Formats: sequence, C-alpha cells, structure tokens
Amino acid sequence: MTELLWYITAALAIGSGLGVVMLRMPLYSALSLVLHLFTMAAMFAFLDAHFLATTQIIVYAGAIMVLVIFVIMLLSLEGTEKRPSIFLIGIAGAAAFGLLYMMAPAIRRTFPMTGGSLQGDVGTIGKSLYTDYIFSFEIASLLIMVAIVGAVVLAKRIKKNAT
Amino acid sequence: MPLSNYILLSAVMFSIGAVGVMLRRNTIVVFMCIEIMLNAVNLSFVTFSKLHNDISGQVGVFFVMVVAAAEAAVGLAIMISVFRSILSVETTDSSELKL
Amino acid sequence: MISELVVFEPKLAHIVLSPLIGSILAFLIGKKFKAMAGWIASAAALIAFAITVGLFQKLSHGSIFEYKLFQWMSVGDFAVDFTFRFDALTAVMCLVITGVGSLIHLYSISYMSEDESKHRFFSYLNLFLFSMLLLVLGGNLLILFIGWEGVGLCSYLLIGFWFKNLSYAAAGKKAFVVNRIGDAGFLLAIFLISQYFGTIDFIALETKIQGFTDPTLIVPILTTIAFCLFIGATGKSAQIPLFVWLPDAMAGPTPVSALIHAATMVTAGVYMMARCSFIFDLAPYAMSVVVIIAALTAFVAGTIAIAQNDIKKVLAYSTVSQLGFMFLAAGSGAYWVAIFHVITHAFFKACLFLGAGSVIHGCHHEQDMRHMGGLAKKMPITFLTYLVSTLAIAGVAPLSGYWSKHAILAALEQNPNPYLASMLNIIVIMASITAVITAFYMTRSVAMTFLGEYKGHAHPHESPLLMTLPLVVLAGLASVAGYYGGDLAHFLESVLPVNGAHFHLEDIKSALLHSWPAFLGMGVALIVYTQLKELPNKIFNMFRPIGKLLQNKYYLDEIYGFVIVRPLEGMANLLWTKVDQSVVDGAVNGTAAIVDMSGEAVRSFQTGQVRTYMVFMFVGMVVIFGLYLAL
Amino acid sequence: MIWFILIVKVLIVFQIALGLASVCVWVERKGSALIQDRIGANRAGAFFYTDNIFLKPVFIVVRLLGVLGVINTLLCDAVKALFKEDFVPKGTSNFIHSLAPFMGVFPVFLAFSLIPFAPDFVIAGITIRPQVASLNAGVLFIFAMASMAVYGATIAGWCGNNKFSLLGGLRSAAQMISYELALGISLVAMVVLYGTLDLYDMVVAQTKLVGGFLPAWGVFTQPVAFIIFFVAGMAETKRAPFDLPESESELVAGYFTEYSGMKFLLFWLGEFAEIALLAALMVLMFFGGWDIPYVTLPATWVGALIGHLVFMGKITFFCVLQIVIRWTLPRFRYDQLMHLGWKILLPLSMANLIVTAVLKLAF
Repeated sequence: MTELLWYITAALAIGSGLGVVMLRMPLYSALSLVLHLFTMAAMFAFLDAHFLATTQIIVYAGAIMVLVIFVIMLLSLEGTEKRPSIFLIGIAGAAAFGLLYMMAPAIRRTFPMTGGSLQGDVGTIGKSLYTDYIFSFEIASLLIMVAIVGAVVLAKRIKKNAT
Repeated sequence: MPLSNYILLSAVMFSIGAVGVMLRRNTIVVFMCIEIMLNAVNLSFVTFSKLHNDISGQVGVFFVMVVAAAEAAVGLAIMISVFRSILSVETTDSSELKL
Repeated sequence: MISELVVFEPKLAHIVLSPLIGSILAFLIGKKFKAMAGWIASAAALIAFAITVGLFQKLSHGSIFEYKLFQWMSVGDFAVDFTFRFDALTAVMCLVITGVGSLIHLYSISYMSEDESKHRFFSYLNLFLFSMLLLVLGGNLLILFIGWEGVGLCSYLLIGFWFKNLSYAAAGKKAFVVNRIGDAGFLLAIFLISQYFGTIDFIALETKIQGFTDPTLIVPILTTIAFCLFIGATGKSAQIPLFVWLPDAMAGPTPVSALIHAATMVTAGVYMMARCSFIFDLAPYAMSVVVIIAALTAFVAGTIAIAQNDIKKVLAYSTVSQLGFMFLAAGSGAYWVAIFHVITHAFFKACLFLGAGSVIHGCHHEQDMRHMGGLAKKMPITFLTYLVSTLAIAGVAPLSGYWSKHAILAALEQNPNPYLASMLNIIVIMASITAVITAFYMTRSVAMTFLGEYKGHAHPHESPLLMTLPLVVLAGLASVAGYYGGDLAHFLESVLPVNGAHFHLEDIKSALLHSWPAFLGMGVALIVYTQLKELPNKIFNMFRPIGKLLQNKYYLDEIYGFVIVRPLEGMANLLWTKVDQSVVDGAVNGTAAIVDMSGEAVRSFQTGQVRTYMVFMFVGMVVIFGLYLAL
Repeated sequence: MIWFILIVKVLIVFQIALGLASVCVWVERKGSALIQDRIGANRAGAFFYTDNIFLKPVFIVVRLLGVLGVINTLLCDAVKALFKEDFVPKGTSNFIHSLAPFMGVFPVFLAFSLIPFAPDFVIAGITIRPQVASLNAGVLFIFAMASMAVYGATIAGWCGNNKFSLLGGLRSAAQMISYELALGISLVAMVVLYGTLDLYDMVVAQTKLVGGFLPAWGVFTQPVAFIIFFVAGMAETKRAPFDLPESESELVAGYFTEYSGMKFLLFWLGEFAEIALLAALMVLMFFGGWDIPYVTLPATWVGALIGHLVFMGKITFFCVLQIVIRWTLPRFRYDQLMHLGWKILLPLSMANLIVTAVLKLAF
C-alpha cells in the first residue's frame, strides 16, 4: 500500500517537474511547481520528516510560490516565449542524461539499504537547531533581514523630482 | 522502500531542473527550475539524514529553505525592477552588458 | 622563581575589558554629549583601578592569578593561549597604570574641557589603558606584543591628536616610525624564541630555559634574543639610538605626555626586561651593552635638557635620562630596583608633567619658559607640588627619588658583570654626574618658571580643583613612596631575583648627607638663575660650539637624516625609477597584456545569454563529475 | 474495526464542517435581515399546503422552516446554483477555472481533519480519540493548510481574465500573506505557552484552574494573542471588514466575478467552512474546547457527547459573532488594512511572543 503510494507520488513528482519545464504559460508552470512541492512534502513525510514536510508546504507552497504567482500576475506574463533550438535541447539533454547515466550505478551501488528510526519532529530539529546550529540560525535570520531590506530597496519605485 | 530510490528520484529531479534552467528563457520559470533543483538536493539531504540517523541533514534542509525564501524575495524584486526598465523578463532580452 | 600557586581568576578579564568598554562608550556617547566623555572614561579607569586593588589584596605571597580566555592559535606543537597572568610584578605595574591613569583621566576632564573632540581624546586614552593593561597582564610574549603595538598606536593617535597642526601630525608619525624599528627587533626576538624553545609563554619558557643542564650551550642564542629584545626596549623606552621621538612626542596634549610619555608606556621596555629577566640573566654580554647604552642615554639626555627652553621639552629629556637610570638598574640585574624607579618616577614625573600642564593652562598655552617666571605667587598649589616633585627627582633625601636613585647607584657599584669590570668606574661617575645635572636642570626649570618676575603677556591664574587635586595626590605619593622600597623588594621576591642592592632605610642624617649631588646641582642652578642672570648667556657665548651642540640636541636628528634617511630615500628613488617602473610594472603590464589577449580570444564565449552560461556550467560539472567517478 | 471508526470520525467531522457552514449560510441571510431591520428570505415553503392526511405533520414543519427562510437558503439556492449555466470566460482554460474553487475549499476541509471534536472516551474496551488524524506537527499543519487557501482566490482572480478579477486576486494574495504572519506568530505564542503542537493536548492544558478559580483558558492567559488571532483570522476569511478582495462597490465582485453556479457556491462554502474552522480553532486554543469550568466530564461516551455538544455550542457562538461583525463594521481602506497588518498586529504579536517566552522561562 505504502509502496504503491510512493510510486504514485514519485510519478507525480517527475510529471509535475517536467510540467514546470515544458508548459509554456508561466502560471501553469508555477501551478505545476506547487504540485511538485506537494509531492516533495509527501516524500519528506515518507522519510518521517514531518516537521520538514509541513514547513515545506508553509514556506514553499504557502509563501514563495504565492509570491511567484503574485509576480506573474502583476507582470501579466503570457506564454510568448520562443522554443529553444534543437541544438540547445540536444546539449542540455545530453548533459542531463550523462549526469543520470553516471549517477545511477553509483546510487545502486551505494544505497541498497533502508534507513534508521529517525523521526524528524519539531522537538528533535528544534533542539539541534538551537544548540549545535545556533550560530548558523542567527546568521540565517540576518540573511533574511538583508533580503527583506534588499527586496524593498529593489522593488521600491524611486520617485522622480523627489527632494 | 529502499533509500536508493529516493536518491534516484532526487537525481532525476535535479536533472529536470537543470535542463529547465538551460532551456527556458523566462526568468521566473528559470527561478522555478532552480527551486526544483534545490528541492532535489533537499530530498537527498533528508534521505541521507535518514540513512545516517542524524538530524543534521534535516537542519540543512531547513537552512536551504531559509536561503530559498531570501532568494525568492530578492530575486523577484530584481525581476520586477528589470521588467520596469526593459518590459520583459526573458533572459535573452537583458544582455546589454555583453561586450 | 616559578610559583607553584596558580589560581583561576576570571576578574583579570574585567580589568582589561573595563577600559575597552569605556573607550567605546566614551566615543559613542561622548560624540553626542561632549561633557559625558571624560566622566565615562574616568569611571572606566577607576573601575579598573578598583578591581586591581581588590586582586592586589587577594594576592598572597608567591601566588599567581591566571585566566585563560581561549586558545588563540595552534600550529603543530606550537600553541598560543590568550592568557592573562597576574603576579607580583604585574600587580605593581597594574596599580601604577590604573592609579596614575585614573588621576590623569580626572585631570584631563578639566584640562581638555574646551576641546572640540573630547570624545576622541578620552576614547584614545581609555584605549591606551586597555593596551597597557594587556601588555602587563599578558601571559606570553605575543599578548605582550599586542599590548606593545596597541600602546604604540595610542601614542601615535594621541601625539597627533591635534592633527590639523601638520608638525604635530609629523611628530606622531615620527614616533610611530621610530617605534617600528624597535618593534622589528622585538618581533625578531619572539621569532627566535619560538624557533628555539617552541613556546612563548613566560612560565613555560622559564622552565624550559632553566631545564637546560648546561646553560652555556644556549648562551649565544640567549644573547642574540636579549639583544633583539633590548632593541625593542630602546624603541619603546627611548634609549640611544632611538630616543629622538620622545621629545617630539610632546606635541600631544600634556596629560598624554604625563600618562604615556612619562609614567607608563615608556616604562614598558623596563617591564619587558624585568619580565624576561631569566633570559637577560644568562646573557651577561647583552647586559653590559644595556648598561653602557643606558649610561650614555642618561648623560646625553641630561645634558640636552640643560639647554632647552620649552618646559615640556625639559621634562621630556629628563624622562629619557631617568629611563636611562632605570635601564642602568635593570642592566645590573637589579630588576626590582628598576621597577622601584619606574614607580617613583611615575609619581614625580606625572606630577611634573601635570604641573607643567597646569602652568601651560594657566599661561594660555605658553610653553616657553623664557616667557614665564614669578608664577609661584599666582599658582601656589602648582608651585608647591612642582617643587616637591623637583626635589624628589633631584634626589633630596626623604623624598622618593632619593631612595630609588640611591638604590640604582648602589646596584651599579655592585655590578658583577665580567664584561663591565674595566669601565664600571667610569659609568658610576657618569651616573653621578648625571644625577647632579638632573638636579641642575630641574631647578633651572623651577627657577625660570616660578621664581623671579613674570615676563609673559597673559594673565596667569591657578587651575581648577579637578586639576590641582591629582597634583596634590601625586606630589604626596612622590614624597612618601620611597619608604616602601623594602616592602616592594620583599613583594617582588617571588617573581624577580632580588640580588644586587638590598634596600635599607638609612637614618635621615646620613641620607641627607648622601644627597649631596642633588644639593650641589640645585645650589648652582639657584644661584645662576636667580642671582647671576647674565651668567648663562656669558657661558653660552664662551663655549658657543658646545652650547649650540646641546641646544640642537647633538644634531642627532640631522645626523639621522644624513646617515639613514637620505640614503634610504636615494635607494627608494633608485628602486622606484629603475626596478619598479621597468621590471615590476613591465611584469604587471605584461600580465595584463596576456590576460587582455586571451580575453579577446575567449570573448566569443560570452554571449550575454544566461542559459548558455548555464549550459557551460552544467556540462563542465558533468565532465568533472565523470572524471571524479572514472579516476 | 479501525477503518470503521475512522470512517465514522470522518463523517462526524464532515457533518461539523458542512453543518456549521449551512447554519452559517442561514444565519448570514436571516441574521443580516435582522440587523438591517428587514424580513429576509421567507417565501419558499411558507405557503405550502396539503390535504393529505399523512403529510399533515410535515406541513407545519415545512411552513415553519419556510417562514424562517431555511428552505430558501439551503434548498432552493443550492438547486438553483446546480442548474445554472457554468460560464467560462474567454482566454482561460476550463481546467484552471475549475481548479480555483477546488483549491479554495480543499485545504480548509483537510484542516478539519486535525480538529479534535470531543474528549477521549472508552467504548467497548477501545479508547477512541475523536480526531481524524493525529499528526505531531498539529497546529503547523493547519497553518500550512490555511496558507494554501490563498491559491483559490488568487488563481480565480487570474482566471477571470479581466482587470477587476485580477485586482481582487492580487489583493487577496497580498492580504492573506500579510495577515498570515501575525496569525502564525500569535499561534506560536500559544504553542510556547502550552508546550505542544497538538490541539488535543492544548485543550487538556486548559482544563486546569489558574489560582484556584479562573479557568486556564487561553483567552485569560493570552488575551493579546486571542485578539490578534481573531482579527488576523477574520482577515484570512476575506470577509467584512476585511473584504477588499471582493469589495462590491469597487471591484464588482472581486476575484469571483466570473464565477457562477456550483463553482460560485463552492467559494461560498469554502468561505463559511473557513469561518467554522476559525471558530473551532479559537474555541480549541482560547476557550477550552469542550471544557466546562469546574466540571470534569466522565471518560464515557456520555461524557464525550456532552463535551461535543459544549464544543459545538461554543463554535456556533463564534460563527454567529463573526457574522454579526461582518454585518456591523464598514470596510477598511487598503492602506489601513496594510497598516493594521504590518505595523500593528505584527509587532504586537512579536512583542506578545517575546513576553510569553520570557514569562515561560521565568516560571
């Protein structure tokens, strides 16, 4: 049962990922990405990382993607993009395929196993975050602050003739 | 479910994201493809965390999300200001710094 | 002399931190509220003083307080900890630094009250205290060196405090550059020590050196190290040949001269020698050089001081001369006597400088003694304290200067150094003559400043209470400090070898009898400068060359300019025109040309399309990854 | 057996959500009439008459319901909407157009699966927790679902393919993102206070007494958080005084201008389900859930039933309260809305969180 669910989720993940790349309308790409993020959250849940699964939805689907869609709607972007040339598609496809080709045996060789009993609940992550990684955590908060200020400065319309 | 499947899925997602970044012109779509790549890496992080029974991997994912949020804020702001000046968000249109 | 009792004491960090925080706060708050700066800085200094007193009282005989802040660096077997150590020697130095420092801070509040950038002044002053405390509290040579450089920096900043006057700024630069020469020697010493002994921690080093079964084997190395250390000391403590910066340093505000260029920083060299006594004790050859240089410095500076007319310059050369005395003691192995003189000198010289500051303040920034005179009536407190300090520095019996100077001469006479045996007598005589000269020029300054008729144009007035109070305290200390010499010797016994002269209090009659050099010098000066006012000019005209020589400080600045600066400039010019412009620039331009050409070639890859870059990047990544897997 | 219990639970939760939604619809129609001093819906069924002897008892009920407007609002409107033409504007795909209302409603119903609706009870030897899913992420999950509800309105606005709809969609996205922050942070304060993310544990934590007389309800221990939560929650439901995304006088009907029939009704349903969800959360976190002060319910099905009824009563009260507010207060101006969200509620909630954390550490 779980296995079947997993394969369905994985198929959805790949399908929605392809959708992001292949759909021409940016809004459809974005919606496809939302679905993809959901499947990733499900993957996290399969790996017992419940906190991350929830955070994934809140942060990615709930905040970042809303912003993206907001911007797409604000700029009213349509699917006017030209198709890439066959040559470019060839190179990109070859590179991607090369990567997969090299990785697949390595993956098979390295991980034929199942994991431990780690439960990624809030308490465990919180404890690790506020003890071992407290410095990184503070730096991350600083980063967000800088990003907020930067976003405001960038997006603010500079008034002409301002004194 | 063997953990190698997760890694394989992660690799596939990463490749799809990379192909998207290489092929698409629309900056916002490129941005979304980068998010796919980040997510692929996140998935492998969580998988390794499970494999080694170590929470650090998940903490790493947390930080990736933080960075992604910051990136989204600044990136979208840049896109808006670029759009204001050249009325396009396609990467091919903003190549004026080329010699 | 290694103590067994090492006590963990985190308060050591507080001593150092208090002035550091004070410095920051004085700058930040003082910028907005000018009046606050002085009080904040003084409070910080007083807090440091209070903590030091508390620790001093807790310090039982032979114990050491230690506080390791963190491990600073660790390379292989070589590790440096950021350690503060507080033993008897440090305790004494800390007391002097924070005590005299606090008084001078209080004095400065009033002295600097009209200055525009008070916050900067007090911030620097506190920063200086911080560096100086770091210097004396440091548990190894590297921390000592941080403090050493820190005080050098503060000295530079404060000498050039009124940097809008270009000559003042130049004086600061000179102090900095001359100090660098000494610092190079000090650094070399640190390198040598870490190279040969693998540690720079004082206690570990001492153990290691004393652990050698045959000390004669390491004497050449130790002699080299001692030389290098002494070069450092000549820079910081203004000995020949590097003393030329100190007189120029009088460009700074007078409290700075009192604190940095008389009481504390310039004695850092003496402290460093005392701290490294275990090295110097095993290097008698270096010690003999120290004594000779010190005697020369004392004499030369003293003679120059006779011919100076600027009140601060007189005191500056006097300081150089007194530093020579300290090194005489240290070079004779009587380190505690040197420290003793450091303390007494800190009291009376700080008092003299502050008194001079008071006079300058009262005479509306007039520094030339020829335009003063007769100030005794107008500034009675300043006069009295100045007089007491003059008596002390001259070496009149019951006052502190007598005891320390006497102990120095006693130590010098008993100098066991084999390399000095032949000229010990000459040196003792030179020292004695210098003592007479000291009394002479100090009395000259008193006579010219306070006695006779007023020759200036301003309206002198007594300074406010905040300035006279430190004067009184310091004068009091300067008069009684001598009686504690025995206690000091006993107290320092745990850290320093108390050989050489043993201190003994003589009865007052023989003491007065022994202070004849002082009376001689003072008597002559009094007669010459109050009764026979024409005599100095006559003598000057009679021995015109010598007079000129003294007035122009033996032409040392000119000699340095001719021997060192000019050739260096010439060489630099040569290097600039020939080597730099052709070879170096050629190489740089050639590199640029190559980059330019290859850039032209690779330019076609820059399409301006982000996704092509992305393709390059990804393909490259795949290739590298493939290579990694394949290899 | 487990599956059976689960299905029963799901049905009960659905009953809560839908039942409350329909009650809300009725109260909205009839209550607004009361507030505005009108009569309101009272036609359908009011003149129902029959001579059939068997239908005689039904006749009275139907007439009563008809006069009260229940038939009008719940039956006739639904039937009318079902048979209305489904109109899709030019230039948008049918799929996206249908997806929007679905995305507006779906997360809200999903969030209900985390709501415990009665105390634990033992029946036939089995301890049953009346909650569909017990995730250890608890409140976070509900919060995640609330943040998903933005998509419905936003996409709907885009699908309208006209300026008013788009403006409504943009407004709703901006408004919901803005108020989500204050909402989330006030929620974190509650999490800090109770030390758990689980709603059931939160209710249990509130059954104690503070100082021996005051029930340890969230509203007494965290009044500031309650006010912030209430206001931000109201803003999340996009109803007056926060109804800028659909303000009739400015944007026709905002983001669902181009919707009709069943899709339109779905938006409506979602809105009322959100009201119910907000009320449920408020009751669970701030008003002790099924707790009756000074009374301990027995751990049997009787106790559970009483608890459930108390719980439903409290929820109904808050639903009605929200509707009364919606019909009482005028709409905010857009800058006032942003000012309230970013400059008042957000700093206030942060201050509240810090104070809570400090007090938690202190005691």
